[in-house]
Amino acid sequence: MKKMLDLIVTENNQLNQNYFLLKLTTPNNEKLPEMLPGQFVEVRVDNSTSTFLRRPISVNFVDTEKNELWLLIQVIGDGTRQLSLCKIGEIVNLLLPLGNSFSMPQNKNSELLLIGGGVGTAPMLYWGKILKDAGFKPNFLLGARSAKDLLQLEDFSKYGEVYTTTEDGTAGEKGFVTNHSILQNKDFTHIYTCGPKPMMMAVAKYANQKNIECEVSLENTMACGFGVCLCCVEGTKNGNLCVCTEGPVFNINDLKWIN
Amino acid sequence: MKKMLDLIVTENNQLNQNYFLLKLTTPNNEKLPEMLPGQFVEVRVDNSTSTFLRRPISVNFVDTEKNELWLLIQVIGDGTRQLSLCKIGEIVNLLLPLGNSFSMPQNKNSELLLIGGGVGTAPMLYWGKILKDAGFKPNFLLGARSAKDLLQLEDFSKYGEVYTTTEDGTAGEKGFVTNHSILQNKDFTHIYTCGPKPMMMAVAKYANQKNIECEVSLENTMACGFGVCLCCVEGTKNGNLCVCTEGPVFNINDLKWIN
Amino acid sequence: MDKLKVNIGNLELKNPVMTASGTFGYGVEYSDFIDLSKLGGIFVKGTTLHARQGNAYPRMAETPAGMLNAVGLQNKGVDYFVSHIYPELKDIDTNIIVNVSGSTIEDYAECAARLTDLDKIPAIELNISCPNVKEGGMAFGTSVCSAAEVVKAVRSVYNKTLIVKLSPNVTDITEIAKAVEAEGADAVSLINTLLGMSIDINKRKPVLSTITGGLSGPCVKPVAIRMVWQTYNAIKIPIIGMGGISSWQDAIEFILAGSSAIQIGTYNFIDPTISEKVLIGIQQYMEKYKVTHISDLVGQI
Amino acid sequence: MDKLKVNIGNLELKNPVMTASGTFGYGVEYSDFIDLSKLGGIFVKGTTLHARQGNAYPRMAETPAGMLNAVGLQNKGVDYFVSHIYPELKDIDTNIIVNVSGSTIEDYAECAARLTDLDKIPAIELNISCPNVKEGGMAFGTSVCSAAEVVKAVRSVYNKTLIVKLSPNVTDITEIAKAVEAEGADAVSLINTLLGMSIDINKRKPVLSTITGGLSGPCVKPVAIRMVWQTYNAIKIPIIGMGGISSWQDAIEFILAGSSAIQIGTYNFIDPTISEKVLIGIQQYMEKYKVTHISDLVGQI
Ligand SMILES: Cc1cc2nc3c(=O)[nH]c(=O)nc-3n(C[C@H](O)[C@H](O)[C@H](O)COP(=O)(O)OP(=O)(O)OC[C@H]3O[C@@H](n4cnc5c(N)ncnc54)[C@H](O)[C@@H]3O)c2cc1C
Ligand SMILES: Cc1cc2nc3c(=O)[nH]c(=O)nc-3n(C[C@H](O)[C@H](O)[C@H](O)COP(=O)(O)OP(=O)(O)OC[C@H]3O[C@@H](n4cnc5c(N)ncnc54)[C@H](O)[C@@H]3O)c2cc1C
Ligand SMILES: Cc1cc2nc3c(=O)[nH]c(=O)nc-3n(C[C@H](O)[C@H](O)[C@H](O)COP(=O)(O)O)c2cc1C
Ligand SMILES: Cc1cc2nc3c(=O)[nH]c(=O)nc-3n(C[C@H](O)[C@H](O)[C@H](O)COP(=O)(O)O)c2cc1C
Ligand code: FES
Ligand code: FES
Repeated sequence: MKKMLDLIVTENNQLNQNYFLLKLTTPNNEKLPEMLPGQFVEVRVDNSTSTFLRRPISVNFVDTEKNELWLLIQVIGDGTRQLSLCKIGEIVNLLLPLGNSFSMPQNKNSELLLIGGGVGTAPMLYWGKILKDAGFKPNFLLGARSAKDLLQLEDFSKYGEVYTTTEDGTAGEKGFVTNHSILQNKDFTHIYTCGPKPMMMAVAKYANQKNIECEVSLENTMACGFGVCLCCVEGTKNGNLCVCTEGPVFNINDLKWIN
Repeated sequence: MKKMLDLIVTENNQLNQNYFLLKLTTPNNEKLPEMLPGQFVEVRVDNSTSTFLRRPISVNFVDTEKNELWLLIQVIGDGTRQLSLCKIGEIVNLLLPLGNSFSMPQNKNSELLLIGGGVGTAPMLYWGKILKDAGFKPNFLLGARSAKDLLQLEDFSKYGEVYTTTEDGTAGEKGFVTNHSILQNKDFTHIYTCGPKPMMMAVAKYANQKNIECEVSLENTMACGFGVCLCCVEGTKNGNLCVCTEGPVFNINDLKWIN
Repeated sequence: MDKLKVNIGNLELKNPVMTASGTFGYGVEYSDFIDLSKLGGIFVKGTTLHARQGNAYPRMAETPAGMLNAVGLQNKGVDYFVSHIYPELKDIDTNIIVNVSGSTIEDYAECAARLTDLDKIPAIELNISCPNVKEGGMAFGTSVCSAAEVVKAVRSVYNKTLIVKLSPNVTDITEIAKAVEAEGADAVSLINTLLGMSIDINKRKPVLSTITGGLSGPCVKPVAIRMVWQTYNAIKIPIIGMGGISSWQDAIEFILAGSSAIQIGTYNFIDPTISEKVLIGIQQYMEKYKVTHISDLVGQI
Repeated sequence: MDKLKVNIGNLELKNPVMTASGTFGYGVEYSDFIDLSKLGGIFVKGTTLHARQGNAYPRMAETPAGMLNAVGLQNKGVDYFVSHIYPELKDIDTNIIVNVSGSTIEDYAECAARLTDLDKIPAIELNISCPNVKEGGMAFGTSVCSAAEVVKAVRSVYNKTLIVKLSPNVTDITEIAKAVEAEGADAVSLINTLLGMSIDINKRKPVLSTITGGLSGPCVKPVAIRMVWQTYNAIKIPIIGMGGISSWQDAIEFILAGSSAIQIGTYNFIDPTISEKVLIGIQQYMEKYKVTHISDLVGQI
C-alpha cells in the first residue's frame, strides 16, 4: 500500500561536492512501510520557488534496525539543491513505496553483476543487501568520473565484491564500466544496471550479445510517480508503459533498445 | 540613491505570537544608506512558493551605532511567515530606501502626537527618535488588541511619553486610540499616524475637526515599490498619486478622505 | 451534509469536489491515499472510440507553478473500458464520469453511445479541448460551428447528463459556451489546458516530443477564474470550474466566480490527498461565514 | 560586441535585451540600479493622445508565479511627454521607444504622428492589446480587421520603425500577426498580458477594481514561448519576444523560439538589475557554445 508520509531527517551527510546522503525516519517510531529494492519515492520539495512537482528518488538503502530510509541525492537543479540543504529534524514529505522492483534470480548459483553509474549506483546498494540476505554473492561494478565520485564503497563491500572504473583513472580501472576487465574475466548470468542512458544501453547490448539476463532501471521524467499522468512512458514491445508503475525496472527483452 | 543590498540577519526576536523584530546589518561593515523616518524597504522573500513579489516593510528603527536596520514583521501570509523564520547569519535582499518621509515641524514648541495601531506602530519608533534628536518631545499613542500586542514599549519610552489603548482593556485605556483621554486632555499641533485604514480615517477626521496638522502613512498594495508599476495609487486632490514614491506619507489635506 | 449537495443536470453530487480527467487515472490509483467515496465525482481518463498509444516520450515539462503535458489521450478504447475497466469501478460510491474524446464527430457520437448503457456512469464529459492530438480535439473547441456540431451529434445519441469541456485557447469563451448550451449540453466544464511550449536551451530542442503541449497547474488559475466568471455571466446551465486548484481557498474562488462544482487536476500529483483537504476547507469556510447552502456562494461576488 | 547587434526595421539595437512598457517607467527610475546605456532599448510607459487617470485602486493582485495589473494606461498624454518627459530622456544612450495606445483609430494615429519628429525616439510600439481599458485597447488586437485598420492608419502617418504589440487573448495569434505584417509593420512584439481575474474570498469581491486584469510574470512564459514559435513560423518580420522572462535562460528560450530581441517586464520589480544579468548570461551562453552572432540562435530549434 502506497502512503504519503512525513519523515524526519536524522542525518544529512555531504559525500562530495554534489552528492548528499539523506537519512530519514518516522516521527513516531512507527515502522517504515516495506520497500523493495529498485523502488523509489516521490519527495515533496518545499522552499523552492522553481520546483512545482515532486522529485523521484530511488530507495538507496533501508536500515531496518534503525528504521531509516536512505536517499542518495545528486544536486542537479533547485529541487535537489533544496533537498541537499535539509537539516536534522526537518520534515520531508514522501510518497512511497513506488514502482516495481528488481527480480530475484531463481537459481542460487546465479552469478550476479550490479552495475551502477553516477547516481545510478543508488538503488544497487539496497538491492545488493537484499541479494546477500537471500544467499547470493552479488558483484558490484561502479563507474564514476573520478575517485571522489565513487560513493558508499564501504557500504557496498559489506554485500559483495566491488569493482570500479573512473573516467580519469584516479581509482579502479580507467574508462567506462563496459570496458572493465571483470566483464571479460567472469561469466555472469544476471546483470542489473542503473545509470545514464548511454551506459545502460551499452550494458544492455553487451548482455544481449552474451545472452545474460539483464534488468535496467529507467529514470524517465515523471509528473506523478504513481501511474495517473501517463507522462513517464517508455515505448516497449507491449506498447507505451509507465515507468513509474510497470517500471522503473525493465527486462531488456521487453524494451525496444536492442534491434 | 536607491540601492539593492544583501543584508545579514543579526537578530530575530519573536515579540509575541505574530510579531517578530528582525535586525539586519551590512555584510562588510559598510555603512547602511541613510534612511528617513517614514521610509520603507522592499524585501525579497526566497523560499516561499506562493510569494512572487517583494514585500514592503517600514523602517522601524535605524541603530546608527550598531549599523543596524530594524524591521518589525507581523505574520500575515506566507511572505511574512518566511521572513519571520530568518535565522541569524542569513542573507536578506532589500531595495532601500523607498518613499518619502514624515515632515519635520517648523516650530520647536509644536505638540506632537504619533499614533500607531497594530503593525502601524513600526514607523513611529524611528520617527520618534528623529524628533527627539531634533529637540522635540513627541508623545506616542499606541493601540492594540491586547496587552501582549503592545510592542517595543521600552524603546518608545526612550523618546517620549507613551500612552496606550487595548481593545480588551488588559493594558492602558480600554477602547480604540481615538477614544483615548489624552486627545481630550492635551492640545496637539501635529498628529502622525499609521495603522489600519479605519483607524487612520478616524484620526484624520478628528485632526481635521480640531484643525490639527496631520500626516498619515498609507499601506496600499504594491508591486514594485519604486514608482514604475503605478499599482499603488491613492486618489488625491492632485489625481492618482503613487504611494510608493509620493507617499507613503500624505498630509490629510491632500487626500480625498475628508469631505 | 445536504448543504453541500449539487445538481448538474440529472447528476447528483454529494458535494462539489471532483477530480479532473487525465490526472486521476480511473480513481482506484488513489484509493491508497484517500477515501474515494468522499468525492463528489471522479472524471476518469480521456477515452476514445479506438485505442490510442498517445504521443512519444517526453510528454512532460515542468514550468513556473505548473506543467506542460503532451500525453495525447493514451487509452485502450471505449470497448476495453466497458468490458475491463468499468467492472472495477462500478462499486465505487461516487459518480464516475467518462471524459470522451475523438478525431471526428462520428467517433465522439459512437464513443458516447457505447457508454449510455452503463448504469453507474451517470454522465460524460465531452472533451472538445484537448490540445495534444493532431486531428480533432482542440480544433472542435475553438470554433463555434464545430463545437455546436459535435455537441449536437452526441446529444442525439446520449440522453444522460452531458457536460462539455471547453478550451481556454479562444478569443471569446462565452461564444463557445453559448453555442454548446444551445445544442442541449447540461453543463460546461472549464478550463482545459492552455497551449504552451518549453525549450531545452542546451539541446536547443522543444522539451516535448509534440513541440507544444497543455499547460496546467496554479499558473493558469487567474485565466481560469476569469473565464468561469465570463461564462457565468453568459449562460444559464451550470459550470464546473477548474484550472490550478491547489487549496480550498482556490476552490472557493472558483465557486464565487460562478462554478457550481469544481475539479482538481494537476495538484493531485503533488498532494494525492488534496481533494479531501479541499472538501474539509470548504465546509469550514461555510461554517465560519454561516453559509446555509453551497449554492448560495455560486457567482456571488 | 558586434555579435549582439540586432536590427529591427531601421532600428539598431546594441543588444537584444530591452525592457517592457509599463514595467520600466521612463527608464530613469532604474538609473540608481543599473547603467541604462547597457540596454538594447527601453519601452517607456503606455502613452495616449490625451492624459488618462487610469483605473481606480486596487490595481494589482499577486498570483502564482505572477501578478495581475489593472493600471489602465495612466499617463499625462503625448503632448506632456513631448514637452516635459522627452527632454529628460533624450540623452540616455540607448533606444527609447514609446508604447502608443488609444481608444479610437484616430487617437492612435494622432498620438503616433506627434512622436514622429522626436529625434531620439527611433520607433514606436503600438499597443493594440491592453486588456485594462474599456474601449479600444485589446479590442483592436483580438480581431484581424481592426488590427489591420489601426496599423494601416498609423503606418500612413509614421515612417520610422513601427512595432505592433500583439494580444495573447486570441484563438490564433498568427492571423493577427499576418494582418499586421501585411499593413507594413516593421516588427511585432508579444505577448502582452493574458486576461485574468482574482477574487478575495473573505470580502467576496474581485481583488481588482476593474474585476479582470492583465496577467504577467513567469506563469505566462510557456504560453508566450508557444505564441512566439507559432508567429515565427507564420511571418517574416522580426519578433520581439516577452512574457515571464526572469533569467538569461528564459531569454535564450525566447530567442530559440524565434525572437530577434526580447523585453523583460514584471521581473524588473523583483530584481531591478535583472536586465544586466540577462545580458551577461546571454553573452556567456554564446561563448560556451561558440555562437558567432546572436541571430544564429533565432528560431533555431
Ligand atoms: C525513478 C527515478 C529514480 C531516481 N533516483 C534518483 C536518486 O536516487 N538520486 C538522485 O539524485 N536522483 C534520482 N533521480 C533523478 C532525479 O529525480 C532528478 O535529478 C531530479 O528530479 C532533478 O530535480 P532538480 O529540481 O534538482 O532539477 P531540475 O531543475 O528539475 O532539472 C535540471 C535539469 O536536469 C534535467 N533533468 C531533470 N530530471 C531529469 C531526468 N530524470 N532525466 C533527464 N533529465 C532530467 C532537466 O531537464 C533540467 O535541464 C531519479 C529519477 C527517477 C525517475
Ligand atoms: C509602505 C508599507 C509599509 C509596510 N510596513 C510593514 C511593516 O513594517 N511590518 C509589517 O509586518 N508589514 C508592513 N506592511 C504590510 C506588509 O507589506 C504586508 O503584510 C505583507 O506584504 C503581506 O505579505 P504576506 O506574504 O505575508 O501575506 P499575503 O499572502 O500577501 O497576504 C495575506 C492576506 O493579506 C492581504 N494583504 C497583504 N498585504 C496587504 C496590504 N498591504 N494591505 C491590505 N491587505 C493586504 C492579502 O490580500 C491577503 O488576503 C507594509 C506595507 C506597506 C505598503
Ligand atoms: C497529465 C494531464 C493529462 C490530462 N488529460 C486530460 C484528458 O484526457 N481529458 C481532458 O479533458 N483533460 C485532460 N487534462 C486537463 C485536466 O483535466 C484539466 O482540465 C487541466 O489540467 C486544468 O486543471 P488543473 O490546473 O487543476 O490541472 C489533463 C491534464 C494533465 C495535467
Ligand atoms: C504593471 C504593468 C503595466 C503594464 N503596462 C503596459 C502598457 O502600458 N503598455 C503595454 O503595451 N504593455 C504593458 N504591460 C505589459 C508588459 O509590457 C508585458 O507585455 C507583459 O507584462 C508580459 O511580460 P512580463 O511577463 O515580462 O511582465 C504592463 C505590464 C505590467 C505588469
Ligand atoms: S509519472 Fe505519472 S504515470 Fe508515471
Ligand atoms: S508600487 Fe509600483 S508604482 Fe508604487
